[in-house]
Amino acid sequence: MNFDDNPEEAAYRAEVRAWIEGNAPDLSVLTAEERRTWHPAHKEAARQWQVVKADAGYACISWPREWGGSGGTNIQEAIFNQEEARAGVQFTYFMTGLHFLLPALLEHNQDELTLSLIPSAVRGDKIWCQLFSEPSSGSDSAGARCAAVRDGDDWVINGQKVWNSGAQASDYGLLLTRTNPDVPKHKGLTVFWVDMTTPGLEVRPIKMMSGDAELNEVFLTDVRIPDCQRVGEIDGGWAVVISTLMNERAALGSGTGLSWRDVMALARQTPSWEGTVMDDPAFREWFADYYIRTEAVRLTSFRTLSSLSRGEAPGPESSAGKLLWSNSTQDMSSQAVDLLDMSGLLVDAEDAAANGAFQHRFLWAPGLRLGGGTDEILKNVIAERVLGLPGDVRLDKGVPFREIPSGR
Amino acid sequence: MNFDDNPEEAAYRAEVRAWIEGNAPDLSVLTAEERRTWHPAHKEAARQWQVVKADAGYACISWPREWGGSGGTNIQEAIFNQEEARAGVQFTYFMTGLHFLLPALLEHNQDELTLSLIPSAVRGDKIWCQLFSEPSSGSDSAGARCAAVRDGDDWVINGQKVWNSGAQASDYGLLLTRTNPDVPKHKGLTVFWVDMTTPGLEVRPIKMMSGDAELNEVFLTDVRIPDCQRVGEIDGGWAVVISTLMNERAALGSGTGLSWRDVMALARQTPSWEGTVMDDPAFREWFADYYIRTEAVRLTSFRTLSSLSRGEAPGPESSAGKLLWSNSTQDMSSQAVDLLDMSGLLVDAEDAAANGAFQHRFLWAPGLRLGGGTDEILKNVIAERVLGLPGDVRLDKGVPFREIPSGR
Amino acid sequence: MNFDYTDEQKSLKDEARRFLAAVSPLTAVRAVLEEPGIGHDPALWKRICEQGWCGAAIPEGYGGLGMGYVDLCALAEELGRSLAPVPFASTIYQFAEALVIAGNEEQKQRLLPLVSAGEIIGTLAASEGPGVLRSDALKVRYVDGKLSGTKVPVIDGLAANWAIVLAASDEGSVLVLVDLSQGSVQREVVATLDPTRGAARIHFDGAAGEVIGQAGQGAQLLARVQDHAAVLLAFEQVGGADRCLEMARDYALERYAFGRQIGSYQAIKHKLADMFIANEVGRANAYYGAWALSTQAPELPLAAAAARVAASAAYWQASKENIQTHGGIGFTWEADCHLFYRRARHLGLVVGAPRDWKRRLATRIEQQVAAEGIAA
Amino acid sequence: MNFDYTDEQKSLKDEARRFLAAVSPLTAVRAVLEEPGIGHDPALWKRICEQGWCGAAIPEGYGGLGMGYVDLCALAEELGRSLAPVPFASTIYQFAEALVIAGNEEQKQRLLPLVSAGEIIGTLAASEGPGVLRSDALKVRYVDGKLSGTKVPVIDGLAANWAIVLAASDEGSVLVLVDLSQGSVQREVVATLDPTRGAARIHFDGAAGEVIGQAGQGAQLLARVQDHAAVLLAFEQVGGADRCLEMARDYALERYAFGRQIGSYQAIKHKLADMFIANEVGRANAYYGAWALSTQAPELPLAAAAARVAASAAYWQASKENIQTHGGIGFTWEADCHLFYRRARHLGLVVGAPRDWKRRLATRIEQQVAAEGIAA
Repeated sequence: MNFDDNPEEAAYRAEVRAWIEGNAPDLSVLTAEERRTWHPAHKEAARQWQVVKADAGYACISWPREWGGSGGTNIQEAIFNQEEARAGVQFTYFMTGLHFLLPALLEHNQDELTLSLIPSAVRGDKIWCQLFSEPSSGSDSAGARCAAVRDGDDWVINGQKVWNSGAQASDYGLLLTRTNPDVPKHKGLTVFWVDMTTPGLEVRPIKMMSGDAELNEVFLTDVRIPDCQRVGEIDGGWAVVISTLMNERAALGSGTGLSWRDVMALARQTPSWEGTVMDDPAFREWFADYYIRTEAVRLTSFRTLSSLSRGEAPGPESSAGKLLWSNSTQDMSSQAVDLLDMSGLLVDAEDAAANGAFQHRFLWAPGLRLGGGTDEILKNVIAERVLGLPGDVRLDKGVPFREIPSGR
Repeated sequence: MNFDDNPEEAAYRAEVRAWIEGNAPDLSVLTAEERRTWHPAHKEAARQWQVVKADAGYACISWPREWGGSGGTNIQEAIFNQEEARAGVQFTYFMTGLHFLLPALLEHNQDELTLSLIPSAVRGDKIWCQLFSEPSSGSDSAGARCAAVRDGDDWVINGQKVWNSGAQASDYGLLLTRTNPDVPKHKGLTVFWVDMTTPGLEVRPIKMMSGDAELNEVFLTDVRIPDCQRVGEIDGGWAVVISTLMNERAALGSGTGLSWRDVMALARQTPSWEGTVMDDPAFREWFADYYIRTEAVRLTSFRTLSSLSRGEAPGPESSAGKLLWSNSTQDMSSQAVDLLDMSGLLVDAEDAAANGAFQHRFLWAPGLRLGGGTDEILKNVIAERVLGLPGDVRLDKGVPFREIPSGR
Repeated sequence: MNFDYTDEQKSLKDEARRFLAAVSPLTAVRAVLEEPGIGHDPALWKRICEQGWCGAAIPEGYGGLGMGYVDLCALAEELGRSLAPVPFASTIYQFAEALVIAGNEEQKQRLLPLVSAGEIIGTLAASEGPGVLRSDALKVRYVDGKLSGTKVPVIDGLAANWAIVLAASDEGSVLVLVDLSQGSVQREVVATLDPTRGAARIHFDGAAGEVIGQAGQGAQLLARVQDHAAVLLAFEQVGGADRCLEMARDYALERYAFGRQIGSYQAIKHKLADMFIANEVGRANAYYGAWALSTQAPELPLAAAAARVAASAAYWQASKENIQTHGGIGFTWEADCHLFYRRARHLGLVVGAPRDWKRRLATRIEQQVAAEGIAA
Repeated sequence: MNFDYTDEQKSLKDEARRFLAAVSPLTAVRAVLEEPGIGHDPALWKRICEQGWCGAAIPEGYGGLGMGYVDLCALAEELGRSLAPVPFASTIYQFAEALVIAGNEEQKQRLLPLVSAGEIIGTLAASEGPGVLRSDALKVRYVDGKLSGTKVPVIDGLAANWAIVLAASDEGSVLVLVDLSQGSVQREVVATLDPTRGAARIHFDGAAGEVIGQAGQGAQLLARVQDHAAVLLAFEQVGGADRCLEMARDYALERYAFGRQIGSYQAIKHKLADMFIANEVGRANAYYGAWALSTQAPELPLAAAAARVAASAAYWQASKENIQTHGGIGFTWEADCHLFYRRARHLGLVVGAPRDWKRRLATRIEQQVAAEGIAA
């Protein structure tokens, strides 16, 4: 066990730290308003940084060179990410495409057309989104109803998608469709990539309870795409879905956002009966419990990395990491709001402690337990894939898709 | 809402308090050893007290007079129980018979033979036990395999029972048998009452993890009993089981044992970093959370009583009470042991704080979450009967009993 | 002994539920949410005042109905269920109760009839900044009959005509009754986690005010007012938590996943059972609080703290697990789940956070045990 | 970076598991349980000593193998899994570590080779009575080279030949090395929650002892010893917790209720998933502790406290929910579940209860942050 860098790792870290210091964008020139995610100025700064990284070979460090990557190791990529986060220049716009979708796409399609899509994504010129979930099938991706019907060399697609993160600003999407409703549900799915400007495709942002609107509904009406945009086999789409979900859970398991340091800073500046909240033994016990959980998320993501660096697939420990992170974040945001007492109600940056970051987190927290696999689905994953317990009793197994009860 | 006695209730309370003061047995003449439950001297003191109560009409206050009761109200019975507890003269030997089993027995059988069994139970001369659970059917009472086969006017019984509380000291038992394995499991059960000295019936105490041995296995080998000992209809035993389970959960929902006062006393006598544990803010927050739960158990049992006094059946809120009580008791015993730090390990009465009562509770606590309905079963009860959610998917529904998978 | 509402109280409660369902559907709550800064629904407030609810527990001698606190608890439970966006809690549970507890006869005669008639909106201003309220470190001061300093957040602080303000004075802490219409009072909206309940920052710049209750006893009087409010708020919390459970139950019956109602999965069944249990803990402790409040029993401080701790925990659990049960749809702005999540936190903070009340509870248990020791 | 055991360490661990499965099955643990007062299995202890495990992390210069702490952690994990009823933790994690940390060269030369060779049993005696250990209120005193007073409970206090005792002296707290065979030491068995790990009350009646480490620094030295012990104990806890999860999983696959494996019910599946998550939290923090211990990193005090808090919580949850998963059978004396429930609490208390370590953790986080501030 060694949580230190070895000499090569330390050298690499020093190299990228220096490079980041010399090349990172200066976000301080943006106003507070412009610094919010999805603000055009913020997005443009992120895009420019992506170009700089791509030119220097830091955009997709662990990808093979033939995909436009640098052929580096997962450890190197993780070190770069850590240093990027340390410098405060980590952006989420390209994560879905570069970490979840494109590796899955390239796993199944290696043709020239597919490869031609990659450089623009690596440079941040094009953004990708996932078009899997549907209104009647949230946790149950295989329950997709969006219909793709063959018409000559084309497919004609009708249906609706939902919870599509970033779709309002995306250029391409990976789309899950049903191509055969007469076989059991996992066996009649096909995946395509689509240009988001294709006629008949309409994106409508969904306002979330936090007031943000980066999730969307996507309506598809007689959308026509050529068969060459199909990913993997006809009716073989489930394999593509699985690839992306594995990538997604590995990424989410590492946790992001406010950390124990932020909570500690808040506690130290908030008065209590005696001294500050940080001096309160009840808070200190809570804080110790919270700390070991967030540390576990961080340390478990290192273990995922150890597996990756040995060429193994990320294990289901990343499901545990995602559960821990989302639940302890909700608990933390609740605690942070409460320790402010009545002032915890204030949300505006100018009124609220820590510029309202904890209140914003409090309102986002319910979503963390839903996106990227709900608590309930992830516990099933752990029970079944790690512990080998039986699957839930399935009433839909082997049943033709159109006969599965849906309550509608 | 009124948590005070009304004038009649207050008068009744004063009357029984005075009567108990004048008539209660003096347990201080017993040694510490003799004061343990199931010690012959303790049991004899309990029996004598039961006789005194029966003579004065306080043994089964709410039972109708024709059953040997006093025709009083449930509120009166509750007041008597509270005063008995207050005076430290409440015993558990007769509870299973008088509160769970005999009311169910009398609900189904009113013949002369049955009625003749009652007076000895009311006076504590005879103890009753429940013979329902089996090794392969813990939570699933309807899965009983113990076979009863008709032979002329008799039934011949073979099988095994387990977790029979107090069977080692009981005179009679209420026995659940399978009389028809070719129909779905709830429909082939029959209940009998048995004399525990019947030939072929053997009781073997089970030592529990706490070291106590008041639960038993009961083996039945060619036990022959006449049909007149049948309770309810042939193959109609499930109705009898339901009656006793309802009575049991109503009783368990009110909670017994160490209270918040005992924990508080322990905290006040245990030194901490500053002052005692009771002065520690972290302990105080835990204590507040524990207190509201135990208060809820107490207050919810009053609401059960309100329902009873209106002639309504005890609602499933008693399942909530039992869950709360058993889980918060395990939490409390864990907390109590921990606050003693290393000395929490000591178990002997002469070494341990509070005579080792908390350590004994700590070792009993896992059983509290299992006996009288496991956590899991009771949550199903609440979900299904209170909230109206669907039953679990059942693979055994409508399946002949002998075809249900059992893993053995 | 009787551990439930009386039949009359049940009728009152049923009637209130029907009334609120008609006049305060969640669309009305949402309308307030969507209009930043409005803070309450004046038309709805007028209709509620017309029902006479403001005077429910105010003695008849002061223009009220004198129905007693348990009736007011029944109304509070229904107001909590409906999320009615009105300044009822500030005006009735806090401002009016402060007058009842601390006001002199003249003050009561002057103001309680106006409260009963729904002619004024009142509030109580204590919080000054982040962290637990410490009455020994108040920055708002009351000197020579004048108030100076800033209170924030003050719930319904913009809508209110009158406020009772906790301030420091030469004699110690003091409650000060202030007419908010005077020029030396400046108010501005502050945005909070629950926009359906307005809040303000109030600057007092030498505003005239009169002492209510004994000077130097402000903190103690405030604690008594908060005990009353805690019980009444607990009923709003229990009402809201129950509705969350019902919403989750209904959705679990309606929604299918993997070919089954999601309510047939034990993960959902047991989650809802846990919500039910937490709500029962809240309800049981709230009922006991109602009894103690209505009889002014010596157990009131203890029962009020227990009710607040239990009901705050229940509503938090119910409101977050209701969202979780709904899945992604529950996280949207359009779904109603977040209205309850917001209100749950609002109610959990308005007279102080649970960590504060847990400590009050522990202290009051100790006091109760000490008193028993003396009595025995 | 490498966040796992090396291949060599994995082999060591596998070998240890096979060895312990052969020599220390649960029937051997149960034999100690059934014989009150015996406290450990001397034959098993002898076999473990013959493996050389006692000297695993002791430097070669003192007769040890000098394999390093991560190897010792691997052995600890397997000892914890097997519940081996031997005085390994007292002798190696506490007594030997105290010598390594505080002993002078002569003391190390005299005693560490004997420890390495398995020729002595040592223990550390700190606790004197109920409640957290307060080094400013010790009743055992060390005056003119003599110890007086009572320590209870002392784990392996009856089997041990030597003890290191925390005592008060004129110079402040001090660690005192005592030969327990002398006549002025009286010992008696005390019964504990885990009879498979013996404990004693030890009376010192002017027993001769020598100071180890600096007089006046006893409490600080003890804290350092406890940090080492906390990491090693965390591995025993993680090993035990993992085995509980495996037992529960196996039973859930084997047991049928209502015609289905109980492991097919989400209530059981999610309970086991929660146990898995808690164990992962324990394991991740324990691994970090192992790294800090093996490198004597400045993060050691922080990492040790985190490992202890996380591993104690994991084992408690795993041991109680393992019983729950087993149902009634899990509550019997005959079933093995309670052996783990008892050991979990034993390990959770031996160097201080979680409430103590949570506070140490908070303090050490503050110290770490302060140190970063200075470094940055």
